[in-house]
Amino acid sequence: MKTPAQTVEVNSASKQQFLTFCIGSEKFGMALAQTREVIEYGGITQVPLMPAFLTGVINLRGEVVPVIDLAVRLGRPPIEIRRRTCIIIVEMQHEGQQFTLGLLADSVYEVLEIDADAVDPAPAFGANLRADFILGIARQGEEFIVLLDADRTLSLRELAKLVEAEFD
Amino acid sequence: MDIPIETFVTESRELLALMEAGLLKLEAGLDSASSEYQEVVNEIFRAAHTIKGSAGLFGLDAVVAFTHTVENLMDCVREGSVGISAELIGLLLQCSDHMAALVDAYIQTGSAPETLVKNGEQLLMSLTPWLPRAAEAASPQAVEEVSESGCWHISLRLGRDTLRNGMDPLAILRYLAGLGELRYCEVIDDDLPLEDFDPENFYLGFVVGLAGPLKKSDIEDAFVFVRDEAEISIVPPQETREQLLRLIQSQQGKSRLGEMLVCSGAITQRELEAALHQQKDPETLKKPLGEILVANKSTSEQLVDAALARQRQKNSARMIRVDAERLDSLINLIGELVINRQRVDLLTSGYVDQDLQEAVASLAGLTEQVRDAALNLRMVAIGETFHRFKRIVRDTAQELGKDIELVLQGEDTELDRSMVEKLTDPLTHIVRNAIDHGIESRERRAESGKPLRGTIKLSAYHDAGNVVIEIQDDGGGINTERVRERAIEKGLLEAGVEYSEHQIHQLIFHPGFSTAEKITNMSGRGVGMDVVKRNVEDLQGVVDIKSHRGQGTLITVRLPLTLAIIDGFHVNSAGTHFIVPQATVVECLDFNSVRRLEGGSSIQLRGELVPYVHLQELLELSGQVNQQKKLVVVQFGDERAAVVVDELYGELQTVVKPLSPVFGTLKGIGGCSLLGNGEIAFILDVPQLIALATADEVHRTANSALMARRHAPSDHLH
Amino acid sequence: MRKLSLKAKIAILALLIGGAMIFLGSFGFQQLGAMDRYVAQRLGDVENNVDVLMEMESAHLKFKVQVQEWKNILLRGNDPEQFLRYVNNFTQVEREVAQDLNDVLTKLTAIGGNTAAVMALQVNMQKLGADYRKALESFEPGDPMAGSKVDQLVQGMDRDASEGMTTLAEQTEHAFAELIADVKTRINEHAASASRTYVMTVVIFIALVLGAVGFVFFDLYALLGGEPAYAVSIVRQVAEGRLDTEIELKGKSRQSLLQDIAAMKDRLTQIIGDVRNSADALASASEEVNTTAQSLARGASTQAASVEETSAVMEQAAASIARNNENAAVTDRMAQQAFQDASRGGDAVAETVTAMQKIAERISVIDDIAYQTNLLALNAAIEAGRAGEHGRGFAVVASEVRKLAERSQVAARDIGELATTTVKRAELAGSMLQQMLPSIQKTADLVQEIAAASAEQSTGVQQINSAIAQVSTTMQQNAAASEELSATSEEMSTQAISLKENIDFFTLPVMRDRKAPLKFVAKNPSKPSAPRPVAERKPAEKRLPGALEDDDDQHFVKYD
Amino acid sequence: MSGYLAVDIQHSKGKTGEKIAITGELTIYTVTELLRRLRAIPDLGKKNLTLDLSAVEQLDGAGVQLLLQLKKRMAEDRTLRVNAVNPLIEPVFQLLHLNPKTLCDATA
Repeated sequence: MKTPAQTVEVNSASKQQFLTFCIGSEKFGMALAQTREVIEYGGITQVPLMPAFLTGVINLRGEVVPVIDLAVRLGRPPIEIRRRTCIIIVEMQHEGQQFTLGLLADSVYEVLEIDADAVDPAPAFGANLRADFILGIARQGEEFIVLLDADRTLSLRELAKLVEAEFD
Repeated sequence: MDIPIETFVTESRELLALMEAGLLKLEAGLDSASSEYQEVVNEIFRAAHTIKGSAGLFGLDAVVAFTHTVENLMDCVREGSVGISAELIGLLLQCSDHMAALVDAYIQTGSAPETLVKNGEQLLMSLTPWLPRAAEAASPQAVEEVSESGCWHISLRLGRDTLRNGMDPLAILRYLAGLGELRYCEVIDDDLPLEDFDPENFYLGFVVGLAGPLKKSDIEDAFVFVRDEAEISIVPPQETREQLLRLIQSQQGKSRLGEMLVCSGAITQRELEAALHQQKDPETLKKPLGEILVANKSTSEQLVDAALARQRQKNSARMIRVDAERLDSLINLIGELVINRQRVDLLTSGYVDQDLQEAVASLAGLTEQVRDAALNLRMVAIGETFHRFKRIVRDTAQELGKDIELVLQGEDTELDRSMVEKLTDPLTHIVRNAIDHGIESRERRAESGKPLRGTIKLSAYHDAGNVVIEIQDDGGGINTERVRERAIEKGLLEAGVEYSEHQIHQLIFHPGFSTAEKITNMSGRGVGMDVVKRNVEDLQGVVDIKSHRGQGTLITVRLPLTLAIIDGFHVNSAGTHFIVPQATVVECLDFNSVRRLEGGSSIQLRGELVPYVHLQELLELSGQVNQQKKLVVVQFGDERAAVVVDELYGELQTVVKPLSPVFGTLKGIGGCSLLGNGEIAFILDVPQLIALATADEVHRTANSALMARRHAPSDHLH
Repeated sequence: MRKLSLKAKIAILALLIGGAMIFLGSFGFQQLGAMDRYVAQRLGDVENNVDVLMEMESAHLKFKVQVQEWKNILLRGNDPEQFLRYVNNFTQVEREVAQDLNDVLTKLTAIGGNTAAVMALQVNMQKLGADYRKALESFEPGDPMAGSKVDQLVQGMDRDASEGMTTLAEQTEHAFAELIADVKTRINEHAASASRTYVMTVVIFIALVLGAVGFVFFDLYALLGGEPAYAVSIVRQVAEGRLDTEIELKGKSRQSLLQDIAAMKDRLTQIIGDVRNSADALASASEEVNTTAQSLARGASTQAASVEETSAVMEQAAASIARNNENAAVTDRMAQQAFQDASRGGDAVAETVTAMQKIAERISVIDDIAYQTNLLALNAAIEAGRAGEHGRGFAVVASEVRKLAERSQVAARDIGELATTTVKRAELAGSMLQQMLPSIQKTADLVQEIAAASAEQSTGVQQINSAIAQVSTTMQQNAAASEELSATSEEMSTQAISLKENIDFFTLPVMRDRKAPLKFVAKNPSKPSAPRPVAERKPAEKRLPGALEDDDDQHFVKYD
Repeated sequence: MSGYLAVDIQHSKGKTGEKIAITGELTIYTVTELLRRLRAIPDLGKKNLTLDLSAVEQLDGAGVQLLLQLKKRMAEDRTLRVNAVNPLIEPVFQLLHLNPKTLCDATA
């Protein structure tokens, strides 16, 4: 029920900014509003007993930030670390409280201003990706950019559940 | 607003707080003969006096006028011409409030509004019965003057070479005689040798009684040329001592013992330096300055104590409100600093430049200090907060005509300033509720055969990465039935369903839920407990309530050590850093050297069986394994367990960072922390760990029993 | 006894004699003493008897007087006074006689003589006396014929007294005479026995001593083995070198002096004989040596000359070798040069490669930087985006920066690729050079080998030269040596001759002279190492075996 | 130490004991010399000693010390008395609260 509303919203604000990045061969976008910055990969401390998608934690200027392997989260093979691997720092709201997450990405492209018209609603299938993760799909010349719904993809409650699941 | 008045304001606030505390102490009932009583009374008096004085400086006439009376009154109390009574105390408390109000008024408006002044006058009126007829009784100025009677007692042992150095001791004595009246002079010839007496050595000593309006430093000047090898002790006359006492106790500004003593003239700068110097040398090291001074006969114990007392007042009274965010950012910056410092270390380690290395080293030292300082900045003892409740309890109790004693425990439990602030309101609610609903009326108590005086106990303690605050009353406890009914009325519970007492009690925290019939001004509106709950949860804490009908209620607020600084014990297992809360560490052992139970996963520790867990296995850590395993024996409550790790790094103070909620409840790990080098360490949640250990133990023993049957010896050696 | 040295024997002998003397002396002395004592004793007896005798005589005498007196009284008795006087005398004498008789008696008894007679005498006397007195009473002084009448009265009365008296006297005299005789005989006997025993002992001792002396002498003689004089003469002869003298030996005592001297003489004779022979041999041998040495010397000198020539030739050879050796070295150096150049070229290429690689790295750094700039720009863009409208302008800048960054990234990549291709080329060149290198190396090695070979040659020649030098020196030494040899051999022969002369000093028994060499040869053939070069050198001599013997031991001497 | 000899003593035996009259200054400059001389006096302190300070114009700490030492040196039941004190040096005794006659504490 969310998706149509979203498209409507997108339409209303005719232009919206996204940060585009790629995981494997796919290109994704995430609303700029939720991204804080992009940093190079490094200094990750693994957290014991964590599921695969929780790569670990990093010390981001004195702030301990959990890092999530988006690929795993999206049901793809885990990202292998390369020179260009980087971490996208995103800020999420949870129960009125803000918290920070890091996302592993193979590489980051740019900040894109996407015209609402260029955004199609998420296809019911085909994106081999949970539909509710998708905000929409933007056409960029030849290629498509999957615009992720961070709130869903990185829903703290869900993540926490997954973690819980790990324990028992 | 310019700085001096700023300081005046903060100071007067402190002083008022002091006064209030003092009054409450008095109310608690002190034997008017006891020194403590005197102490307290003096305290209050001095507070008033100082406020008056400094107010005068800023021309806050109203304050001066008002305070003057109060001061006089206190003076009388001090002399004992006026006895303390509950009523008087009540009034005085109001007075202190009024003074605060006045001060604030001045700060805002720069003048005292009529209404306030009126109130003040009324207050003063109500004070009159106690006031002595001659309002100008002992003017505080009297204190400052030095009484003539009594004399300084100077004992003087000059160095052997005094004469050779061309000093004539008589000259010194003459100088003294010039200063004041030489009451007595005793020549001490004990050291005069009979044999091989060298007439050019000086063996004599003098004990001189010198009377006159003198300052110690004046006297000391007499010895300016000989002091280096002379032993000189200057004991002030009785009066001067008392006067010094007062001076010290009414010390302003100075917060360091030495400074206080010096500028009050109890000791001289030189004595202070000498003492400080002594403090540096190894065997007197760590000896408090006061002791040394007393040992050197520089001053009397009494004075030092007074100064210390004063110092304590100050330090506890001194609080500057700083936005926690600023502190946070500071801490973060310092974290960065530390990390960068580490990087610098790495970079410079290549170079063999001596100076560079030294510079880096000192930088390291400084950074550490800065970090610790910053971290400490944020920590504060909960005592301050607790003390507020004295007043609240008192007022509320009086209002409700209940007799209630507030017992405080673990006042020096440190927790994060920001939390302290956020904690005040909920605690207030809880306490009020306790007084209002918890503690029964005298009659009721009498009936139920309890002591008439109800008790509310506030206690705080650290509990493995948590700060626990308990509010316990010996009141009637929660009427579970009534709550049940109410709940059903409000449709919070379905009738006819069986609920555990605990579940029911939790309803207390439900918004808009109150069992009180009559709505008092402070409770029963149903606001409160839910607010409490929310506030606590904002702090990522949990609030829990336990109650026994007729026996009282215990409300436990358990807060994570968010941003709290704990003393941790730094260990490493399979390359991952961990921190065991120092409080829980019992001892460390070499894993291979302790006796382990065949097959099972327990060690024998002085006859006691202690289960152990391999942290690496428990947390499924992948990483190189050290053969030289170590054991950290931890204790929580009376539970014991041993944790097997690879490396012991030792103690360190760490800032606890909350784990992102993403991790949910991560078993065995209470939080994480940044190490100096920027790496992240996990703080072990000892209670959970122990639980796991014991559980693990059980299921392991089962396995290992099997394994043992398969290949016996190798098993217990992993 | 034999064991005792002559000295000891003589000493014993002397002792013997000394002892005998002492004994004899003492014995004689003692005999004399005994003799003397005996004589003294006997003389004592004689004395006593003499006394007795005297007393007897005097008594006899007195009696006569008494009788006379008595006559007197009768003749002259008419006168009274006369009468009285004579009577007194008469009594007196009578007393004296009695006295003497007593003495005799005592003495007799002292010497145990026969006293009876004496006593009887005494009695007679007393009776006589008494008779006389009675007769006298009848005397009448007035009657001139009174005397005659009294006389008639006493007529015969005195007879037996006087007779007794005289007999006794005679007896005593007679006893005395006997005694003397007896003493004489006794003494004689005694002396005789003493002398007899003395002689006996003396005789015994002399016999003893003679025996001892005899023995000693005999022994000495035996030791000498002949007359000392003879021995002396023999020795003298030997000393004079006359070894032909015969020595006849008395007694068959094996180890007499003469015996040994004989032995000595024989041995000497033998040795001298031998020496003489060998001396002869030596003389002839040295002759031989001398000749050979001279020939040797001649040979040596000729050899030396030839060696000289050889060395000269070798010198030339060495010179030529050294020359082509130098040439080889030069070539070698050139080859080396070539190789080094080649390899340096290789290095250069390698360096180029590494340099290129470095460039590539640098490029990657630049790439990184570009990337980071990119990130930065991105973050800037993000910030800008979050800033909303206010950020717009900034966003543009950010994107510009990003574009720049990306372009630089691209450029960097291009450069990188370029670099890599260059690297490839360089590597190719490098590898080619690498391939070239071995062949160059080979030539170089070959040249080097040649150089090495010629170097070896020259060294070889050097060695030969030095060897030859050594040879020549040895040659000269040989020549010198052989001359020395001949000199010495001459010396030797002279020595031999003188030796001979010396030996001739000895005259050897003619008989043995023939035998000595034979004995010599007979003794020796086993000794020398039988087959000798000489044998080959002188095959001719094998034909006359007679000469061989002679030669033999000459050779033997020569090669011994 | 003592540049010129500013002190001198006359020593005489009285029936009561010894008499020592000190003349000149009794100061750090002279004490050494003075002590030397006093030491020269046979068994000093075995007999009662009477000091005559009437001719002492100067007295300083060292001097006082010397006197006190002298006093301390006295054997039991032997006393040191000062029979005459020069007015010039009396203030010293006053300052020290010493009885100039007995050299004992005057305050006591």
